[in-house]
Amino acid sequence: MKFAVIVFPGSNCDNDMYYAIEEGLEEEIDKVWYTETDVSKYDAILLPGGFSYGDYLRSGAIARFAPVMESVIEEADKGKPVLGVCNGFQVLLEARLLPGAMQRNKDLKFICRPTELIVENDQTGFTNAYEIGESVTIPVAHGEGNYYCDEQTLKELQRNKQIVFTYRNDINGSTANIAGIVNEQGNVLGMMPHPERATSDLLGSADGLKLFKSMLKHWRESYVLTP
Amino acid sequence: MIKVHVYVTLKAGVLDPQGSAITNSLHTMNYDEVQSVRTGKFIELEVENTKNLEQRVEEMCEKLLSNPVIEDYTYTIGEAVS
Amino acid sequence: MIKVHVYVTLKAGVLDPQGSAITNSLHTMNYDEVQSVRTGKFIELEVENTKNLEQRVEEMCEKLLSNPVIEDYTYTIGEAVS
Amino acid sequence: MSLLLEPSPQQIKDDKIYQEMGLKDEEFAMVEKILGRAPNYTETGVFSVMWSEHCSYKHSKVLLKKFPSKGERVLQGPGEGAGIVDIGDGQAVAFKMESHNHPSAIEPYQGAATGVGGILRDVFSMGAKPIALMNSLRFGELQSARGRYLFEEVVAGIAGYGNCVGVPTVGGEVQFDPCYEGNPLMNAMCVGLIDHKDIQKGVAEGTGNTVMYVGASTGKDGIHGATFASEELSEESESKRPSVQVGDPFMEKLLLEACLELVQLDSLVGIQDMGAAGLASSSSEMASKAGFGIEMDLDKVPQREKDMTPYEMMLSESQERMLLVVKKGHEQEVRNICDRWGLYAAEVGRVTEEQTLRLLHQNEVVAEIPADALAEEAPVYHPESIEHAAFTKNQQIKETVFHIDDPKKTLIDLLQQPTIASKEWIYDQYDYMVQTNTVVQPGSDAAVLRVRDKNKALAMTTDSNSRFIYLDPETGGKIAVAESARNIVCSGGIPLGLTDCLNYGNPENPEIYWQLEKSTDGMSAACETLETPVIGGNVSLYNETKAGAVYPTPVVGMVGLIENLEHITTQSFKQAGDAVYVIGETTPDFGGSELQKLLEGDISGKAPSLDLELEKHRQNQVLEAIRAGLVQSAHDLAEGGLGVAIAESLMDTGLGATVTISEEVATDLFSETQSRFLVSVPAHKKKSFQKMVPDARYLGTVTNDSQLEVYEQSGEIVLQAKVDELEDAWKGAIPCLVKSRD
Ligand SMILES: Nc1ncnc2c1ncn2[C@@H]1O[C@H](COP(=O)(O)OP(=O)(O)O)[C@@H](O)[C@H]1O
Ligand SMILES: [Mg+2]
Repeated sequence: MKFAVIVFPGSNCDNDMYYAIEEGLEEEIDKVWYTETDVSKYDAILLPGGFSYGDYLRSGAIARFAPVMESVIEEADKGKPVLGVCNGFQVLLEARLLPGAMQRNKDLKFICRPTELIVENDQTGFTNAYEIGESVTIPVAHGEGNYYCDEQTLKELQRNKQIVFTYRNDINGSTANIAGIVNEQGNVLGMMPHPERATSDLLGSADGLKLFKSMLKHWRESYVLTP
Repeated sequence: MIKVHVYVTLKAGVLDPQGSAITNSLHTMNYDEVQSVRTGKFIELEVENTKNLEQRVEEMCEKLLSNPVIEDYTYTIGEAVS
Repeated sequence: MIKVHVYVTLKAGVLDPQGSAITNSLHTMNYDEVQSVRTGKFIELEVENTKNLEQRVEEMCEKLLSNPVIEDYTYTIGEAVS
Repeated sequence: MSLLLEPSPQQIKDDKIYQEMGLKDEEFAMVEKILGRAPNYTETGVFSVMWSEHCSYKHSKVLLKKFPSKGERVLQGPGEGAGIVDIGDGQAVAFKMESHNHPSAIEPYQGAATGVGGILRDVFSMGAKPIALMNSLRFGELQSARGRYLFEEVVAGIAGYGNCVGVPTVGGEVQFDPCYEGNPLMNAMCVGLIDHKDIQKGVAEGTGNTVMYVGASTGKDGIHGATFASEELSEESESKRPSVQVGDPFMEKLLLEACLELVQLDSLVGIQDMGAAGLASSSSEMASKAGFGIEMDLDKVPQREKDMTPYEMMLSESQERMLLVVKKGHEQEVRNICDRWGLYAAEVGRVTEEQTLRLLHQNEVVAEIPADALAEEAPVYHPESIEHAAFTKNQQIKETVFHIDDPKKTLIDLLQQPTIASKEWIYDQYDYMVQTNTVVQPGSDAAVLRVRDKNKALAMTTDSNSRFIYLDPETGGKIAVAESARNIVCSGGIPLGLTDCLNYGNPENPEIYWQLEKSTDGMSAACETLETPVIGGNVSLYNETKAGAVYPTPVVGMVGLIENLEHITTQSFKQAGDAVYVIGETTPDFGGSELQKLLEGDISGKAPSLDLELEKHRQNQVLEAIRAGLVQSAHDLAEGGLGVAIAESLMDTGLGATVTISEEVATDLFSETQSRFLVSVPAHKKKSFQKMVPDARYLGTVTNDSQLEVYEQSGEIVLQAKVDELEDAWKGAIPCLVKSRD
């Protein structure tokens, strides 16, 4: 399986994502510069965490207009898996690939800590290696992870089982404790916690690796096995 | 050169954690007359006078300067200066 | 209730990295007419009508709403409503 | 046109305008002698900043020379952006600490943020990739609104900058004391990883080579207010008001990435960041170090504001800028890399044979100064030194022995002292995990980062107990170094070397100078014995307000090498049934202790004594036991003594402990005797451990009932507490102080 991790100016978890795939998952991955205009040759696209364009104006707002995003949006529309973590999630929201918006954490402070998440949906191409209701430890590190959507959107998210991860405890004020959501088609996942930081026990948790394993399994099932 | 002022505010109904924090601080500082505070952005642009200035400013607001999911915007276009 | 609008801007000469980032972004989006962008804050207060309103608003701006080391502020006091 | 408003050389001399820029009469005379004429306004400004304490170390140079700075592993000692120490496999670690006290007192968020930015550039300008940030902070006791504001904003500024750049902030230390109320300290440290072959220097050599400027444009930031002849320029003074330096971490991130690519170019001759005294210091130092000169055309310097004068450009401390020297003809290689990162690279000058810093502006020579005169020939002072009255007095005070009625309450009170309390409120705001190498997160004695693809790790810590240094500068200086080494050793590391930041009051006051002298003596002695060379550092003097000087606060930043990932050890107890030992005897040492501060409201008396040979011996024992795989957890005994150390080892573990102490409850539990360690050992390894560390004293065992129980030899219970209760007190203290309002 061939992954792309997009590098925007100011991305700073691109290397971590790279290592998670190369060393953790042992699959192929390229760093793709934000000026590239074609990402169609990849099997999955990863938008990493960090502070693209300094997070100026609103996090993700400027990156959303980077040249590479047109192709990312096109591939997402075609159904290719796209994972946005932290700043990557914020970019997906700004690009309207996912509903809702991010606000500053309710305490107005950046928070960095290992966090307990609940897997709310284990039927997605990102979570098939987890079990529904499973509790996993994956760290967060964000200043603007307070997910907002209006009531109607929340109902839709619930109805379509688009809520994939929730925080066990309210850490940032997010609507319905939402930590990660997929789009209706299920191929675009945005999440604030960092699975790429939880890929070995030496770092405190390996619970994040299962997410990448899920992506691999899903890809093998949907593309490799079907002739 | 024309000065354009853009005001970006949170939509009604969207919680404003920063606004609440300021309200609380003002209350502890004994400014009890303050009922509520909402925070927003104030963006000053210096723009060359072009055709369709208004339309272009509106576009910039829609596309980049505000996020319509949670924000509203207004703007004023100033007099041309030097 | 009276609406007070406070505009907080960076003092002249103080670096505004956010403004530069917005300018660059607008340029890549082909809004070349934009010469420069400065960012600031827009704060709306709802205040009960008290004596010395103006003086008290000024104090709040000095003490909390702006950082006098790097920021300036202006404000407008609206008509009393409801 | 603003040039016209600048005073003439004659006016500068006659009206002593140089004094407002900080030059003394005799220093001005030296300048005249060096130039053979009176300096003009720009030249006077350049001399004044280069000869300031911050750049020239004129009051501390003599003392810094005493520090041992050599060692087998030292690849780069003091003198460059950062010192460098070999860690094997062709790799090395570069690190440095620097103060940003004054800017943080004026504008805490930006002051702290730009402090972090500056220290990062010191490290990546050496060619090293920054892998970790640390800090050391001092504030008042959070009793005033201003004090809390400073604390909150400094922490937010460190977080705001470091998090954005993507370098983890993995630890630090913070003390609260009334002496820092008006003058907080903010020291930042950066650690970088580098391959030997990539080590760069800040040199400008090779006649005709090109001087290039990369990064943010130059504004009027940070030009010192006092250096303006404001009266004469009153009509312009408003627009010339010096503005606070504002950091742009996004620009820093781009600059960092670009520099790490630039240092791979064969055509790069030298690189140095524009830190304090900006363009003036980077250009003159690079030229002086190489034995060449630089001619710079200031019209080519990227400028943020219109009509900037040469004086302003040379003295500006705008952030996120680098000066490069590139082989002539290879400028395009630099431009290509910079373009890719969206940075502008300007050719601003060239290297000259003649060892002069020559500045051109609008086709005129506006300054011509021998480069060495600025960087090397600054005056050196040997200030007068008089024993500090506080020391004299405190040496005479008889030891107090405290008696405690309710040990549990005392323990809880101590755990709530802000200096001891959990620092989670702080490090929760720092991204300490980015780059995914952080193996031991903040909260233990030292932070530990793995070295990717190698079976080794780096341990790092910052330490200083300024109360001891105030009571007894020499002993306190030794303790600061020893405590750092202890923290490294407890993590399983071999101390490699240290960087320091010397924060003191006004050195022209003989008593302050004495503190500086004695404490650096103590530090030097400890460095000799513990084999930790000083590979760099920074001096911050004049930390005073009307209320007086801060405690003498030399902060030590130490890095250690953990040679095998299996040696990584933390302070937390691991498993019920493990045996708990304390290594080192305990005597009643309460001078400067937390217990004394708690019970008497202030500190007095003698600092605990320190025997360096014994210290070294014990550190070796602990390290040996860890490396032999006998130790589950190790923690040094510091503030609050054994009682606090045991409590800390229990936090967040869900475990408990049952221990037995002697009849001297206050001493045994809360004395701050030096050179002691708390370790836990698996039950089946007790014998081997006792053989290896015969002077370890068995205290009891780790239990799984989440209770701390302390007994006397007689079997009588001294203290019984739920760990939850201790944890709540310890974790709640700082959030509670921050929230409290007048
Ligand atoms: N300013 C700070 N920034 C980050 N971490 C901090 C800070 N202050 C303290 N810490 C962390 O809290 C823990 C306890 O610090 P401290 O009490 O100074 O330990 P010690 O006495 O063992 O040096 C350490 O892991 C340290 O890194
Ligand atoms: Mg310690």
